[in-house]
Order: sequence, then structure tokens, then C-alpha cells
Amino acid sequence: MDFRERVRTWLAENAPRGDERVPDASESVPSEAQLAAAKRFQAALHDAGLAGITWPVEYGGQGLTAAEQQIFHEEASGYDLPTGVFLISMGMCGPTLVDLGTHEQKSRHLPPLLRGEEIWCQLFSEPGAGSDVAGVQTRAVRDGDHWVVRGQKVWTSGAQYADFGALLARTDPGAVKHRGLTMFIVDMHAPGVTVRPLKDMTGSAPFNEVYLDDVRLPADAVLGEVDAGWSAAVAMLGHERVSIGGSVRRRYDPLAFENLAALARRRGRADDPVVRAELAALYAGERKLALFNARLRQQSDAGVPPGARGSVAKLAGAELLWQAVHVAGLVAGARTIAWDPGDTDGDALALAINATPASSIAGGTNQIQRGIIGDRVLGLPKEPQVDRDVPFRQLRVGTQAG
Amino acid sequence: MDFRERVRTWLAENAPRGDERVPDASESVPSEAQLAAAKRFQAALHDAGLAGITWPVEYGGQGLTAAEQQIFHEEASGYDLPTGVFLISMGMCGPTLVDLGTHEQKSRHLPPLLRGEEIWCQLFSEPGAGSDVAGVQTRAVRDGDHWVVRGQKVWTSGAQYADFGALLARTDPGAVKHRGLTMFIVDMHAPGVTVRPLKDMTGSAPFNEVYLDDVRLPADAVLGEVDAGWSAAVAMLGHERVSIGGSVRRRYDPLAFENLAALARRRGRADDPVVRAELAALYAGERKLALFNARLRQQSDAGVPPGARGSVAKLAGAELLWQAVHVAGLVAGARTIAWDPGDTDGDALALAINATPASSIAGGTNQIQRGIIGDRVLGLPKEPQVDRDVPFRQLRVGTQAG
Amino acid sequence: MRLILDDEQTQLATSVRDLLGDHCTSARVREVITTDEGIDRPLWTKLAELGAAGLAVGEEFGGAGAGHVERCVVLAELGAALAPVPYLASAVLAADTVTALDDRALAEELLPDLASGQRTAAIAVAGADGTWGSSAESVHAARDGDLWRLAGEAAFVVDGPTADQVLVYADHGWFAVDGGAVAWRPSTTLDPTRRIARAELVGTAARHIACPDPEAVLAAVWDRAAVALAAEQLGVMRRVLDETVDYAKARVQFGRPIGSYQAVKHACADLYAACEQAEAVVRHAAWTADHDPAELPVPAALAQVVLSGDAFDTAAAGLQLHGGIGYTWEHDAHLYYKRAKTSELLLGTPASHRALLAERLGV
Amino acid sequence: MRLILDDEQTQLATSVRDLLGDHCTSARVREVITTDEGIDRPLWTKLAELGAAGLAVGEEFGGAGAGHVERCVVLAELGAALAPVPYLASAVLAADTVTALDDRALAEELLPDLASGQRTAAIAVAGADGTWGSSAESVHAARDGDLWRLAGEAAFVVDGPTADQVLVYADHGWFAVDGGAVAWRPSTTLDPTRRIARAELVGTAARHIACPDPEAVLAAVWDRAAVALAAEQLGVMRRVLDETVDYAKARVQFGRPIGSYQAVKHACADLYAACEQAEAVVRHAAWTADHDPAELPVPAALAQVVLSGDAFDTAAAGLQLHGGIGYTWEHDAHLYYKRAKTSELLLGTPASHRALLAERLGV
Repeated sequence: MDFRERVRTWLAENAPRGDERVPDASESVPSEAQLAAAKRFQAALHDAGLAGITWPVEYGGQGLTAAEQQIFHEEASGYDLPTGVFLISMGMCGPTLVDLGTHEQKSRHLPPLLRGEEIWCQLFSEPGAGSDVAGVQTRAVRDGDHWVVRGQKVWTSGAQYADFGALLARTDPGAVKHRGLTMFIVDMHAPGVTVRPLKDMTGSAPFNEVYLDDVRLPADAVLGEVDAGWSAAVAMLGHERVSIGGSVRRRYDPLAFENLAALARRRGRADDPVVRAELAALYAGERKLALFNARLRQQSDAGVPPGARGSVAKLAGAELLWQAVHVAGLVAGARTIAWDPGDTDGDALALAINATPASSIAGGTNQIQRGIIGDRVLGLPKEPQVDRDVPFRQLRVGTQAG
Repeated sequence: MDFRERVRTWLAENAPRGDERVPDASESVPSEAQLAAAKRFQAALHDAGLAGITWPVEYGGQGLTAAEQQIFHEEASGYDLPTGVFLISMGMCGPTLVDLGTHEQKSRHLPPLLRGEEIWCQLFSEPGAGSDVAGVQTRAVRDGDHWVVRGQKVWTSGAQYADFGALLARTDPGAVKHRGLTMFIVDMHAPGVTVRPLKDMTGSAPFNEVYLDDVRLPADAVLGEVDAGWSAAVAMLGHERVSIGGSVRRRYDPLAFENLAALARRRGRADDPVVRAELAALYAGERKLALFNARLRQQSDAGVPPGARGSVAKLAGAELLWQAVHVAGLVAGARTIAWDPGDTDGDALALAINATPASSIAGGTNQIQRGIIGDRVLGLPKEPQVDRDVPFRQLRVGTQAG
Repeated sequence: MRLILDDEQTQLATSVRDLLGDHCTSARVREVITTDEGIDRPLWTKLAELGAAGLAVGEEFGGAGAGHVERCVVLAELGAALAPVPYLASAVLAADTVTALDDRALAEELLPDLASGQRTAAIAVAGADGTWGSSAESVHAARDGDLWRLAGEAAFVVDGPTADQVLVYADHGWFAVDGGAVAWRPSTTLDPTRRIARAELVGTAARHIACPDPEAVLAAVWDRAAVALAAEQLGVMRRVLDETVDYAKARVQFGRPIGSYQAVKHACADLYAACEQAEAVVRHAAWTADHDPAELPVPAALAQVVLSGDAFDTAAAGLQLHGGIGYTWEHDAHLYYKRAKTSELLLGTPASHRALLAERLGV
Repeated sequence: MRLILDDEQTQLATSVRDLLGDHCTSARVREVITTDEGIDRPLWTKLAELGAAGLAVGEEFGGAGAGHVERCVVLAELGAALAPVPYLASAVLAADTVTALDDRALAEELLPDLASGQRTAAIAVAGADGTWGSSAESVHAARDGDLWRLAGEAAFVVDGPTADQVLVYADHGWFAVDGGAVAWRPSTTLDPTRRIARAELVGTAARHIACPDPEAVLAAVWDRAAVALAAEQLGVMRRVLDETVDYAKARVQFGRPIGSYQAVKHACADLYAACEQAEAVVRHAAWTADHDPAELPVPAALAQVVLSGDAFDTAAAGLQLHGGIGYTWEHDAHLYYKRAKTSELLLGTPASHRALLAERLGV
């Protein structure tokens, strides 16, 4: 039985049905039961030899190639697997551990990660370091053979239930910004780690603030080299980009053309030429992005990796949502803004409208994406950079008065 | 008889009728006959005591206040006066001469200017100095008690028939960019001055390139101080802004809402709900700009000068034209792109579409206007400026390879 | 026409702004919106004491007899502060309806209380799809002896459940009913600072307001509502602009304030250009309502064509320029976003506003 | 579906690009467009020698039997170079019409010459308002013994006066007439690189092409024209993007290249995003025309919805980013601007394209 056949058979027998679905970490907070179900599923995946497909056998992986990984993705695309809570663990932290971890770190952390026993989160963003990811102010100070960490992280998804975190902290504020950062492995249950849910504008709190109050880390908590944390972070963010690009939107989406067109028909607005024109334009926006993504995949298969062109998809996807918000208003009219409490259509549309700003902010704002396309795809000259040659402690960072 | 009455009476008796209209300098090139008519009219205006209303009596002006000037504008707004060819002379060069000229310069130049005997042009822009007005590369080198000028100017309107030009040239390339510039008065008939019409994308050539080939200028050609040309230029551009803001668009405009709405009715497209929606949006764009301008004038009358807020009108005006180009296509359809040779409607619409790019480029691009609003109106912090502290000769200017 | 405020009007704006600065802080708004009623009664009283609720009510009925320009000044401040008070519902929609109905008895009975803020009223003019006037299809009026009784539903009633009186546009014209006699079904709303409800009428006793042309009243009220709502939307735009520019000056990324980046600076410039033009549109519409009411239909439709889209775009852009912090519940950006989207669709859709303007322009 | 080119297709693009690089320089284009005919016959011959004119013509009629993907590759290059050749008119519109008419005699007589470029043809399908198919109202066909005669006018005929044959959509279906028998009234055009004319028919002898469903032929030709024109538009977008990015790297203002300013850089990024998505749309439509023609109506309408607006916006933005130099006659930016506006309106308006797409999507 070849790999594809094996994956297909196993999924057919083991993948949960739609109503058992566990939400993604960035979507909403899973219940205890959902979390337990997700862990059970991951363990089963591991037992079936389908976890960590490209990871080393030595650490519980399968030691296979990207081809098998791709096959798994293709076969899994028809399912709604409850692996959302492991996205950051498997998609970002794990691969970075594989790349940069010591033998001891890998032996300790990778097997339980693959078995679904431990979950990871990513501790990068800070209130003062948003688009400017390297503007990290959280300090890690050496104290004998330990490090003492103090600072605040934000936008941490999964921190409520994560066991470990990959932390980016500043170890040398006398160095320029991109030097003097170090990546650490943090036990999220350690004293001094406080997780507070961060409520977003939709009213839910899938993200958290994480306060680090003199958290003591052992010397072997360093991932990679001391003061070389920026390259570790770049590696991890590279994994994130691949991971975001590969994920598929499967949920019911009230802002999708198909659903808005159906709504227009139900509400008797499908005969209005202006609504029709806007719906056609929305379809065009959706379709051209989908075809762009398909073309990117074909190019990738043909040996041309997408590279920074993934930013086009990110940018176009965000713009598309804003277009859809406009069309939704034309179609749903006043029902966009007020509806009966029992009307889940109303709730769903409002949630989608309120979540839309995230699309052009999270994971790199539209402005950042345009910069990436300009710099890396088109090769346009960089802006003057005022933060490159100055010791970090002399830089202005975050939100400061004039 | 009060001033308003005098203006009104004189205009009623002397203003030419529509068919005698002389085009503005930036619009198209006047014929010999039109030029002669314009000069005759200006002479009559002067004889009637209505030229140079706020200029000193000593130099042929009327020595009155901005109030009388405003009254004249108001009364003249109902007419299409043939003063277009004098716009730069009267609106920019003259006021700068009044501000900065020596007694000799003013005595020599202002009276014939007011009598319509001499016309001026403005020699600022260069191929390498567009948005970056101070990036002037034309050199003026001292040679005994003369200056020798070498360089090229561009976008000079009226140079074909101008008698004098206000020239911005670099006198000290060792100074930083905004220093080391000097303003000169150039006799456009002097040896070494060559004027070549510059054909624009509409196919007409209201602008010119002016080549300066070792043109010798006497010492008293300096306007203001040597090496203080930038402040002279800023003063002159300030006069330009007022002059542009004050001018009224009176020509038949195929991109105006009213005319596009009429066209839609004639072509049977006024019942199309999409066309109606776009026409309504166009009206809204026109109207909100007109009301903004009216409000700016009322604020100005109430003692709050418009300042850099004029850039809002410039920016909004350009965006409005682009919107109108889109609507015109919906309304005129295929007739936008092909029409019978005799059909002047087709010619006029095409000319308007082809002239539209000028609206967002000439007189400061949309990008420059947004920068002005951000910096001067909103007080946002400036970008890092890399061209401020370096001697001009070490700067990269214009279009240069990598 | 006058597009700038005189000293008295400027003074009014300052008074209201000061009052709101003291009593309508973000913290207070966030407290009020979690209450059952969702409106700030103490604040309402203070505004009423200032005479704000009766600005456009005739002096003979206890109002200031000032006008729309003044009322728009107040509305802009209320919009800027997202003040959870029934001003739009009662001092605009209901007061204008009573005024337009031109029924002396009703006016004498209701207007003084609306002007003083003693009582509030609401209007019910939409059916299930929200179209202005569609309640005439969903609410049926029937005579019952001397009385009338209303049966059916009206939706999208702004500040209905707290209203003492409700003016209903039914199949036989206009009716007044006691707020307490209506079975209210509070709606879930996109905007937590503005309450909207559905009214169920099951043989509810009503008083018929005789009126030669009920539809004309409806149109007159829409026009004035369009201007009033636009003033509120202007307040949202101005506040978002100010907050965004302030943030762009303070927030540092990559070693310099984000307002020094063209991506941010030029976006702010566009917000400013939109806001300034919007203000001219609102001032003109308000002036027309006061001084040339016969010409109001075009400026009123124009006000909604311009403001409904531009206010939402401004709120969305302002949120975007705040980045992640703007997406948090804690920051106020989302409240302006939700208010702006709600206002965009409160009196129709952007498409219906354009269609109306085209019609009124005779396109 | 395949959205990327194979080696052979890439090779074809390179061949055409090289040919145009040598023989269709800006200087040459500017020379050709001042001639009476306005088309570059030597270039046309060279393209024909490459087999470009017969790419989508069946092998039995002397074509390459390749397909729309290949033809679109050629069209993109022709668009990028603004090549003044009757490719769209003859190798697309006319060849596709003959193919769709499915009349063996006509195909045998005309297609081999169209495929070899020996002769060119044009189609006349619009009346005075330019609507596709409206010539059925403006051109009347009448029997005259064995012959038919056409009377009336057809407008917006692309490359009509240089065509050897003209296929006319008249009130009684499709007809073929000799190009020389038509009284041509050349139109003034916005785009100097594309000739358009009005055809006056005064009892012009014509051959009737029997065809069970003339309207279906018209629709089939429109769909293929929509894809072909989109490919040309894509070429315009790609060229404008490349030129603009190059200029942004070279042009210095305020001491640094303008491409380092976000206002320019981000605009270039938007052009890139539009161009890449447009390319995917065109490749998909061309692939569908070849491999799944029954499904072509939606991708074809989509191609015009996306490309007609985006190509003009790109040309306008490219010109803007060049500043003053872009506004001169000497620079080519205006030629792309005029071509893009012309293409936007050649097969309908942006509004009609959207309406068509909505209809085909079953909205």
C-alpha cells in the first residue's frame, strides 16, 4: 500500500465528522473537551505514523520528504481535522526546534509534541513591537547559569493551554536592534508567567497577553545561539508563512460571493442591477485570487518557489474581504446592523464584518505586505533605515510621546 | 462711483464676448491675432486704472488693497477675460518683482508688464527637477560682472511668446541643495536662449523646453540676493498657489456631471441604474469639492487663511477628474474611443480624457499634495531627508542609473 | 449660504464638547452599553438642561427655535463621543415627525416634553427589510370605535423600548402609541452604542394623526434625518481623524513615528480631505434645512451619499492605521467602526442613497 | 487546469518578443501610425511567417491547430509592444467567426489565407452605439436574385479598411462582403495604434453564410474575443509594470530613487498584485477555451471584468508614477494609456461586462 493510499484509508477511518470539529487557535478558544479530543486525534495520528512526516525518525518523526507531506495535505484537504490547536506547535515551533535545537532539546520536546501531549505557543509580538517585529523590549538578563526574563508579550494565541513557548527576548540592549536578541524555550507553567485573555473587537478572546515577571530560565533554554535570536525568529516566521499559505478556509463564510449571492436571491435583491454588478465584481475578486493561488502552486510544483509572492495573496485576500463587507451591506441592508437574537445569520455576518480588520492587520499589515512585495519581489530600493546602526537602547520604540 | 461700480461698468463695456476668448497659456498656444488682442485688452485695462490693483502706484499699479482685488475678481468671474497669457506675468512674476526687485528692476519691468507690452514666463522645472523643485542643475557661473548660464528648463508655458523669464539657477554647487540657488531675470530674446515646443500626450504643445546655451546675463539680472534663490522661488510658488486656486473653470467641460448626465439622457443610458448610481456619485464628488472651496473662501474672509489646505482642493479636483473619466466611459461607451472626424463631441471628450493625467501631476503630483497636507496641515513628522546636509554636487539628482 | 459657524454656534459646540468630555468618557460609554436600557439618562438630562434637545423645535412649543445648523453642531459632538442618548431617535426623528405632521394637539402635547427632554419618543417606519416606509405594508391599522388599533410588526426602531411615545407609519397613515403598550423585541446590534428594536403590535391602541399627505411627512422626516445622521457621521470622522493623527505622531516603529511614513501620512491626508469635504456638505445641508427648506431634498440625499460611505471608510482606515491595538476591544476604534457601519445602513444602503440622489437631480 | 506555460509556449513567447524587439520598436510604431493604413505590413508578414496568425485555426485549414493558450501568448506580446497589426481583427475576430460559422466552403476559402496572413479579414457586428450585435438593427440584408445586398451602417469595425473580407452580422444573419466593396469612413480614435472605421453599405453585394443560430455564433466569437483582448490587455499591464518599476529604480528625487518612497513602492506593489492575478485569469480563460469550451462563458466574461478596468488603472497609474515625463508625447506611457482605455470599451463597458458576468453566474 503506497503512502497516499495509507493516508487516505486512515483518514477515512479516523477523521472526525464536521460536528466534532475543533476550532483553530486564532478563531476561538477550544473547550476542555475539544482540547482533549484534539490531543487524542494527534496521538492517533502519531500512532499511525502520520505525525511529523518530514521530521527525523530519531525524534519521533517519519523521516520522509516534502512529497509525502504534500500528499498528506492533499488527502487531508477534504477533511476538517481537529489539528488547529497544534498549528503553531507543528507548523512553526517544531520545525524551528528541528533546525536549531540541541540533541537534548529535540529529544525532550519533539516526541511529546508529535504525540499531542504538549502544545506550544509563540512569544514574539509586544505592545511596542507590532509591524516592527525586532523592536522587542522584553529583557533576558544572565544571572549565574540562569536567565531572568521580564517583559510583556501580546497577541499570543493558544497561551491559555500551551505548555511551552518560543520566546524572543533582548539579551544585549547595547547592540543594534537586530543583534542582541535571543530565542528561549519557556515553560508556560513556570512561576512568573501570567496569561491574560485579550479580548478583540469581535468580543472573543482567542489571543492573550503574556506577562513575564522575573521568570527564571535555565541556561539550556536558549534555542540556537545567544544573541542570534533574530535569525531564529526569521526562520520561524518563514515557517509561519508557509503554514498560513497552506491552510484552507473551510468554515461557512458569510462574506463569500456564493453565500452573498444566495442571500441576495433570498432577500429579493438579486434583480437590482447595482447589486448584481457588485456581486459580479466580488466574484471576480475572489476568482482572480483563487486562480493566482492555484498558479502559484503550479509554479511551485514546477520548481519556482513562491517566495515573497505569498504577500500578494495575503494582500489581495484582505482587500477582497473589505470589498465583501461593502457588498454585504448592499445585500443584507438594515439586517446587517440589527437582527433578532435567535438569527444566527445575523450573528455570523456581524462576526465576519467585525473580524475583517484583522485580515489587513494580523500577520503583517497591508502596508507591510506592500513593502515586502516592493522590496523583495520587485527589487525596489529600500527606504532610509534609521534603526539599523544605533544601539537598541538609544532607539525610539513603540508608542512614545514626541 | 465706487470701485465695484467702476469695475462693473468698465467690464460691461470692454470685456470681449465668448467668441473672442483667448485660451490660457497652459491650455493651448494662442494665435498671433489672439496674442495681439490679449495685449490690447491688457493695455485698455491699464488705461482704465484696473491693472496691478494692489501694486505700487510708483510702478504703474493702483496702490489699492486686497479688498479691491477681490471685488475685481468677483465682478470678472462672469466674464471670460483674455488675460490667460498674462497669468504667470501678473500672478507670479510681477508680485515677486514687487517683493524682491530693486528700484531699477521694478521701474524697468513693471510698467510694460501692466500695459501688456511684455510677457513673462517662469523657468524653474528641469528634466531632473520635477517634484523635487530645488534639484535644479542649470548652472550660472560668474564671469567678471556677468553671469553665464547653461542648462535646460522644461514645462515652460508661454516661452514661445514671452519676453522675459524668471530663472532659477545653481550658483554654488558646493552648498547644500536649497542654498546656492539664485533667481535671475532672463531676456528670452538673448543669444543662447532656444525655445522648443514640448508636445504633450494630448498632441498639443502649450509647454516648451528652454535650452540655455552660455547665455550671458548682466550682474543686475539677479532678482533678490545671490544664493538666496530658493526663498525667492518659494515666494513665487506661493503666488502660484493663490493664482491657481482663484482661477475658475469656465470652458465647456465634457467631464462635468451636468454634461455627462445630459449625454446619458441623449444616448438613452440615463435609465440604467448603474449609470445613474455612478452619475450620482460623480455629482457628489463635484459638489463636495465645490462646497469645500466655498467654505475655504468663507473661512478666508473670516480671517482664517487657507494655507496648505489648498492642497485638499488640488488633490480632490484631480481625483474627481479620474472618477469622471470612468463615468464618461460608461455613458459614452464605444463612442469614447472612436467617432466620426466631424464629431466635435468626440474630440472634446477624448481631449479631456487625455488631459486628465495632467491634473494629478502638474502643479505638484497627488503624492506631493498628500505630503503637504500631512506635513503642513496635520503636522505629521517629516520623513528622513537624505538631501539636506550634503553639498549639491555630491547628491544624486534626476534620472540616473542605480 | 453660510458654511461656517458663527460665534454662538461655536460656543454651543464647545459647551456640548465640554459636557461630553466630563460626562461621556469612553469608560462611561462602556458602562452604559452593558445596562439593560443602554442609554445614559443622567447625561440625557444634562444635555436637555443645555437646551440641546429642543434646538430645532419651534419656540411656541418650548424649543429654542434655533435650527438645523445648531442641531447638527450638537449631533457632531454626540457622534464624536458615541454618546448613548436618544437624541437621534427623539430630538430628531420623533420631533421632526411631530413638527411635519403639523397637528396642533399632538405638537402641544408632545413637543414641549421632547424639547425639554422630559419624555422621549421614537418612530417606527420600517418593516422587516428595513426600507424606510415599508412599515405601511407590515402594520395594519383598524378602527375600533373611537380608537384605532395597530397590528403587525415594525422593525429597526431606534431607541424604541425606552421611548414614552412611538409614532408609527401604518397602512392608514400616522399613529401615536404609548411606548409601554408595544411589545418590544430588542434586536442584537452591530453597534453596541445604539439600541434598535423590533415592535410587535397586537391590537395596540393608537391615536390617529390626521394628515393630508402621510407620505410627504415621511419624506420630510427622511430628509432631516439624513442631514442629522450625516452630522453625527461627521463627528465620527473628525474624531477618528484626530485620534489617528495623534497616534501616528506618537507610535514609533522601525525607529521613527509611523506618521513619518508615506503609507500612513498619505492615508491621513486622504482622511483629512474626506473629512473637510464632508463637513462642507453637512454645513450646507443644515443651512439649507434652515434657510431654503424647499431645496433640501438634493442636499439631504447628497449628505447621505457622501457621509455614509466616507464615515465608514474613515473608521475602517483609522482602525487599520492603529494596527493591532485598534483591533482590541479595549481600544475605542472598533466602537467607531461599528457605529459608522450602522449609520451607513440606517437610512438605506449606499446604493439606495445614490439612486435617490440621481432621481432628485433629475438624471 | 494548467495556468503556467510549457516549454514550447514559453519558447513561442520568446520568439515573438524577440521579433517585436527587433521590428516593432517604439520608433517604428510611431512611424506606422502616421501612415494612411496605420498597420505594419512587413511586421505582419514576419509574424505570419512565424505561424502566429494561424495558431487557433484548425490544421485542416492550414493553421497550427494549437490553441487559445498559444494565441494568448502572442497577443500578450503584441499588446506589450502595441504592435500595429491586424491580429485581433483578422487572426482572432474574423478567424473565430469563420470557425464558429462552421461553413465548410467559407472556411476552405478564407481560413488558409487568414492563417498564413496572405489576406486579412474583419468583422462588423456593431451599430452606432457600439453594442455587440447591434448591427443586426442597422444593416439590412435583401435578396437580389442569387445574391444578397446589404444596406445600412456598421460602426466600430477594427482594422476594417485594410481587410480583404468583411463578415457582417445583419438582420438576416451573417454575410461575407469584399472589403473593397465597402465605403469606409475611418473614425478618429483615442488610440492611435488601433484603427477603427465605420462601414457604409449601400446595396453592397454580399454572400449569405447559412448558419442555424447566428446569435450563438456571435456569442461564441465574443467569448473568444474577450479572452484574446484580455491577453492583449495583460501584455499592456505587464509592460507598464516593468517600465514603471525600472523608472522607479532609476529616477531620483530629493536625493533618493523614487521607488524607495512608499507612495511609489506601494503603488508598484499594487500594480504587481493586479498584474499577477490578471495573468492567472487570462491563463485560465485561455486554457478553458482550449480544453473545456462549454465552460468558457464565465471565464470569458470574468476576463473582461478583471482586465478591462485593471489594465486601464495600471496604465494610468504607470503614467502617474512617471510624473511629467509620462505626460509627454515623446514618452510611450500615453500610448499604453490610450490603448488601455480603448480596450476597456471595445467589447462593452465595465458595467455591461459585470452585468454579463452576473447573468452567466446565475446571480
